[in-house]
Amino acid sequence: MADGRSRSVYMDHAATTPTRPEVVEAMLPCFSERFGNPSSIYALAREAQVTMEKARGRVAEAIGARPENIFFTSGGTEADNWAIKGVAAANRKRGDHIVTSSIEHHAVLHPCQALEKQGYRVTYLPVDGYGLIDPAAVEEAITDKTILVSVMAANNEIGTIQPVAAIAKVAHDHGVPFHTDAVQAIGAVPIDVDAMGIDLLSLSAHKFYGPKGTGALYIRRGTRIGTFMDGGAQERGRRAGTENVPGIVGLGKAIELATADIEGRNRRIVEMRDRLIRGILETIPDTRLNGHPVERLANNVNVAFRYVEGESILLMLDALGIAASTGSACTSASLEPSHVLTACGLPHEEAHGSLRLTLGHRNTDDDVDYVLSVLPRVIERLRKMSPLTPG
Amino acid sequence: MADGRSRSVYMDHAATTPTRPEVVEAMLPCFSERFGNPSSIYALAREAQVTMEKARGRVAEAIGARPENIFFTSGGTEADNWAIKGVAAANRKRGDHIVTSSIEHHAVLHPCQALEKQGYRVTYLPVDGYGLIDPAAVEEAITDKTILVSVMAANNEIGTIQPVAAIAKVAHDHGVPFHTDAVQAIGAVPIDVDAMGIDLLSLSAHKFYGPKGTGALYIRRGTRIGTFMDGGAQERGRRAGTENVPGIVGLGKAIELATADIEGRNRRIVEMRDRLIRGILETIPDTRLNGHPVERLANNVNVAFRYVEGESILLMLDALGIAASTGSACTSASLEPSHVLTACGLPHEEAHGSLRLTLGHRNTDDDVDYVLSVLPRVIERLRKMSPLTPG
Amino acid sequence: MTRVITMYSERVMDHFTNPRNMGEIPDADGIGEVGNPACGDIMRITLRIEENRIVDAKFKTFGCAAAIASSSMATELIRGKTLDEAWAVTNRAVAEALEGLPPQKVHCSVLAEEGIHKAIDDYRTRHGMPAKSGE
Amino acid sequence: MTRVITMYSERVMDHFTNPRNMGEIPDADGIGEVGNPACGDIMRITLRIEENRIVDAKFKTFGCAAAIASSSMATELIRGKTLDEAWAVTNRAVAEALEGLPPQKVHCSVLAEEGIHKAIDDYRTRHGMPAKSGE
Ligand SMILES: Cc1ncc(COP(=O)(O)O)c(C=O)c1O
Ligand SMILES: Cc1ncc(COP(=O)(O)O)c(C=O)c1O
Repeated sequence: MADGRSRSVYMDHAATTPTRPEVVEAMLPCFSERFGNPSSIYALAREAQVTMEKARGRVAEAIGARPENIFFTSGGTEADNWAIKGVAAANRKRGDHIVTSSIEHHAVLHPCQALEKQGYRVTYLPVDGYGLIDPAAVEEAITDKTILVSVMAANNEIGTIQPVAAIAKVAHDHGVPFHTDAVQAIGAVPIDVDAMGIDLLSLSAHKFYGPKGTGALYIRRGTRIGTFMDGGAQERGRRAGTENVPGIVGLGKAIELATADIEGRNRRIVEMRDRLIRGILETIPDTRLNGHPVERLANNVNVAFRYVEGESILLMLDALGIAASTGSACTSASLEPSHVLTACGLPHEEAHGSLRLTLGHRNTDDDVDYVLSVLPRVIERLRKMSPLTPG
Repeated sequence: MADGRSRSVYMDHAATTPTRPEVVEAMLPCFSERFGNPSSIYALAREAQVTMEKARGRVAEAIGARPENIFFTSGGTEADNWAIKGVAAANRKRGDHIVTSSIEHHAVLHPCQALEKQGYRVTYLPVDGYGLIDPAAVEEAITDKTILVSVMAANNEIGTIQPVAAIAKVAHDHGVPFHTDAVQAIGAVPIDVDAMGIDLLSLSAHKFYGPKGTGALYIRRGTRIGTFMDGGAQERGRRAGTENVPGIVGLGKAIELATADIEGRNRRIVEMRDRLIRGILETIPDTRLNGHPVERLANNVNVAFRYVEGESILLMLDALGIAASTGSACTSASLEPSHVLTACGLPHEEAHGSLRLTLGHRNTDDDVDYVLSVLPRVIERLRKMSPLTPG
Repeated sequence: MTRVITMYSERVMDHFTNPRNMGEIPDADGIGEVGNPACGDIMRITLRIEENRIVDAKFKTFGCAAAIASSSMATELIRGKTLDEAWAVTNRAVAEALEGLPPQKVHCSVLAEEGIHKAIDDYRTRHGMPAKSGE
Repeated sequence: MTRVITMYSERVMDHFTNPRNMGEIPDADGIGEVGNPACGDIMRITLRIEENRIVDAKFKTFGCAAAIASSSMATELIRGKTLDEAWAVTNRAVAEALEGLPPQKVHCSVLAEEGIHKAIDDYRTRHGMPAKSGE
C-alpha cells in the first residue's frame, strides 16, 4: 500500500483539537510577562487576575451562566470527578443513589464506580439503538434516595445528542440536581444552563481548539457540592491550586470563538460529515452508521464495518496519513469493545470493527475526497485477510 | 511617596516564577502542530507521547527516580491531595492515623482536615522557633494505626528546610510510608528519593520557572495508594484526564534547567539573600528574621517588623514597584495571621507584620540595593501611623 | 476571597497612600481605641471638641490598607460635625465614601465607626454624660 | 496501557503492512481456527503437509495489527518444518521474531501458537493419530 505520509488528514477532533493560533497568542504573554500569581495582591498579580476574570466572563457567557458560578479545573475529567464525587459527599445524609447512563465517558463512569465501592448505588440507564436515553427511564430510575442525575449532553464516540432539557426537567420534578458532561457539546450545540435546567456542567478547552489541561465546572448557585481539590483559597475557596492562568486565558478565548455563531461555523462541517457518511455507506458494503442519523454532533462520523477490526483500520489509515479513532481516545488501546457501541446493541465483532472520523475546521473537501478514495481499499484489504468475510 | 512604577522588582518567586523563554519555546510546538492526544495510536499522537515520555524521564532524573514512577498532575495541590487522600483511602483497613506538621501548606493541611471529617485522625506536629520539625517527635506520634507521615521538604513562607531523610527513616522504621511536599524544594535543594527514603513526592512546575497548572506526584513502586482522578486510562490507569502535553513538556524542560548545578546556580541568589537579611536587620530597628538562619532556602527572606501590618507594607512596596508577600500567596488576603509564623511562636501582631521577599534568577544587585533603600522608609512611615509604636 | 482585595477602589488607595488626619491630637478631648492586634487591626481616634462640635480629628492605625483608609475617611467625615451628627456616621457611610470595600474588609469600616463612638463616649463620660454606646 | 501499543516494533509493522502467507490453502491438510469475535481476534491457519513436513502455511486473521503480524510471522516460522518442529514453535518464539510485543498484545502470539497446534492436531486426527493438545 502506498505510503501516504506526504498527505496528512486529521479527523480525530473528538479526541483533541489543535489549539488555534489566536488562542496561543492570547496565552503567550501570561507565561513570562504577565506571570503573576492571581492570589497575590500587587499590580502584577492584579493583572493576572483581571485577565483570568475576563476569561471567566467569556465562559459564563458561552453557556448563559454568571461568572461567579464558573470554576476552573484541569480539564473535563476533573470537572466530572468533582461534580460526581462532590455531590455524593455533600449529600450522603440525604441519599446514596445516582442515576447516569451506560454510555457516559469513563470520566463519569469511573467516579461512579468508585462511589459504588464506598456504598453508593448507581443506576446506569440503557440507551436505544441510536444511543438515546429516554427521559421516562430517568423518571423510573429516580428514588427518594437519588441525589444526582448525570447524563452527557453529547456522546464522544457516536455523537448522539441527548434530550438534556427533558431529562433535567424530570430530575428537577423530583428535586434532584442535574449534571451534564458537555465536553463534546461546547461549540457544537447551543447551551443555556438556565433554559436547559442544568445545575452542573463540565467542559474541557482542548475539545474546542483551546489548550489541553484546562476546563471548568459550572455550579448553579445553591447546589450542594463539596470540594474536590483542597488547599489554598483560590476559586472562592472551592477549588484549590495556583490557577493555570495561560490555560484559563486560552479557554476563554477558545470558547468565545467556538460559541459565536455555532450553526454558521458548523455548516461546512455538517456538509462534509454528510458527504463522508453517504460516501462510505454507498461504496463499502456491509457497513452501517452508528449513532443517531439526525440528533448527531456536526462533526461526528461513526461507522461499523463487518468482518474487520478497528485497530487494523486505524493503523492502515495512519500509514496513509489519516488520523482517526475507533472509539474514545482513552480506550483505543483497550481489548474490550467500546462500552458505548455495545450499549447501543452492536454485536461485539461489529463494535470491534467501528471507525470514528471527527471533522474539524481545518478539514477540507479534498480531505473528504481523499478519505473516501482510500477507505474502501483499506476495508477491502482487511476483509480479504479476515476469516469472517463470507465467500 | 514617590511612584516607583517605572522600576519593577519582582521578589515573590515563592508564589510563582516567570516561565523561562526556553521553556515556553519547548512548549509552543505542542499547541498547534504536535497537538495529538497521546492516548491515540496514529503517528501524530505517537509524537506527542514521545515528547511526554521524554519529559517524564527528565522529571525522574531530577529526583533520582524511575520514569514509570512519575505521574503528571495539574500542580502541587493535586499532587498533595492525591498523596494524602489516596493513601488514606487505600489503607483505611490498615489504619486511620496520619502524622504531618503544623506548618504544611494548605494543600496538605486541608486534605488532612477533610479526612478528619471522615473519621481519620491527624497529628499536626509542632515546630521549634525556627520552624524545624524534630524527627523524635515524629517517632513519638506514630502509632500502630499510622498509615502516612507527610512532612514538607522546605517551607514556602519561612524557607526552613526540614531533615527529610531523618524523618523518612523514622517513618520506615515503623513501616509507614513517607510523603514530602517538595514544591518549594525542587531546584533549591538536591533531592534523591532513594537516598532520602521518600515514597511520595509532590512538585509543581510554576515554582521553578515552568508553567502553571502542571506538576507531578512521584509514587515509589509498591506504595499503597488509590486513584484521585478517575476516568480514562492515562498515566498507566492511575491518573485520568487528557494529558496537558504542552505543560508537561514545559515541566520537563524547566526541571532539567532548575536541577542542573543547583549550588552553582543559587550562589548569587544566596549572596543577595544574605545581603538583604543583613541590610534589613541592620537598618530597621525592632525587626527579626523568621525561619532558620542556616537551614534555609537559598532565595527566602522573611522578616517580622514590629508595630506594622503586612498588607500595608505590601501595598506600599507595590506602589514603589516591588512585588512581595506576607506569607503564602494563597493566604495573603486572609484575616488570620499566618499559621506558619504563629506555629513558630510569633505573637499575632508580629505574624501580621511579617514580610516575605523571595529572590529569583532575574533579580540583580541593583534590585537588592533598591529594596534596601526604600524599605526603611516604608516601615518608618507605617510605624508613624501605628498606635502600637512606642514613644 | 482574594478576588476582591486586590481591587481596592481608587478612593481607598488614595486614602491609604495619602492618609488625611494621620497623627494624634495632644491632650485630646476624646480618645477612642478599638481593635485587637491578634486580628491585625487597631485604631486610635483622637478628637478636639469645641462647643459640642468636632473641630479636629486624627487617627493612628495598625492594620491593612482598608483599615488605614477607613480611619482616614472617617476622620474626614466627622470633622466639623456636631457630636450627634458624628455619632450618626455609620460604617456604611464610611465604606460608601470610600467607593466600597471588599466584603472581607467591611469590618474595617465597622471598626472606624466604633472608634468614633468610643472617642465621643470618652468625651461624654469625661463631661459627666452617660455613654451612648450603652443605650 | 496506550504507552506501548503505539510503539509496535518495526518488524510488527512490516508484517502487518506486508503480511506473508495471507490467504487460505484450498483443500488444506490441516485447519486450525482459534479466537473469538467478542475478544476481537480470530485466526484461521491452513496447512499443506507432505511427508510429515509443512510445505505451505497460510493464515486469515480478524484482529489488530499484533494479531495479523503474529499470524504472518507464525506461518513464516513453521513453513518447511516437520510437524514436531512446528509444534515446538512457542508464542515466545513468535513474539521474539517480531522483536517483541506490547504486554497487552502478547495474547496475540499465544493465539498464533494455539492456531498452529490446532491445525496440526486437525491433520493428526484426520490421519488417525491422537490429538497432541490433549496429551
Ligand atoms: C464526553 C467526554 N467527557 C470527558 C472527557 C474528559 O476530558 P479531559 O480529556 O479534558 O479530561 C472527554 C474527553 O476526553 C469526553 O469526550
Ligand atoms: C509548599 C507548597 N505546597 C503546595 C503548593 C501548591 O502548589 P500549586 O500552586 O502548584 O497547586 C505550594 C504553592 O502554592 C507550595 O508552596
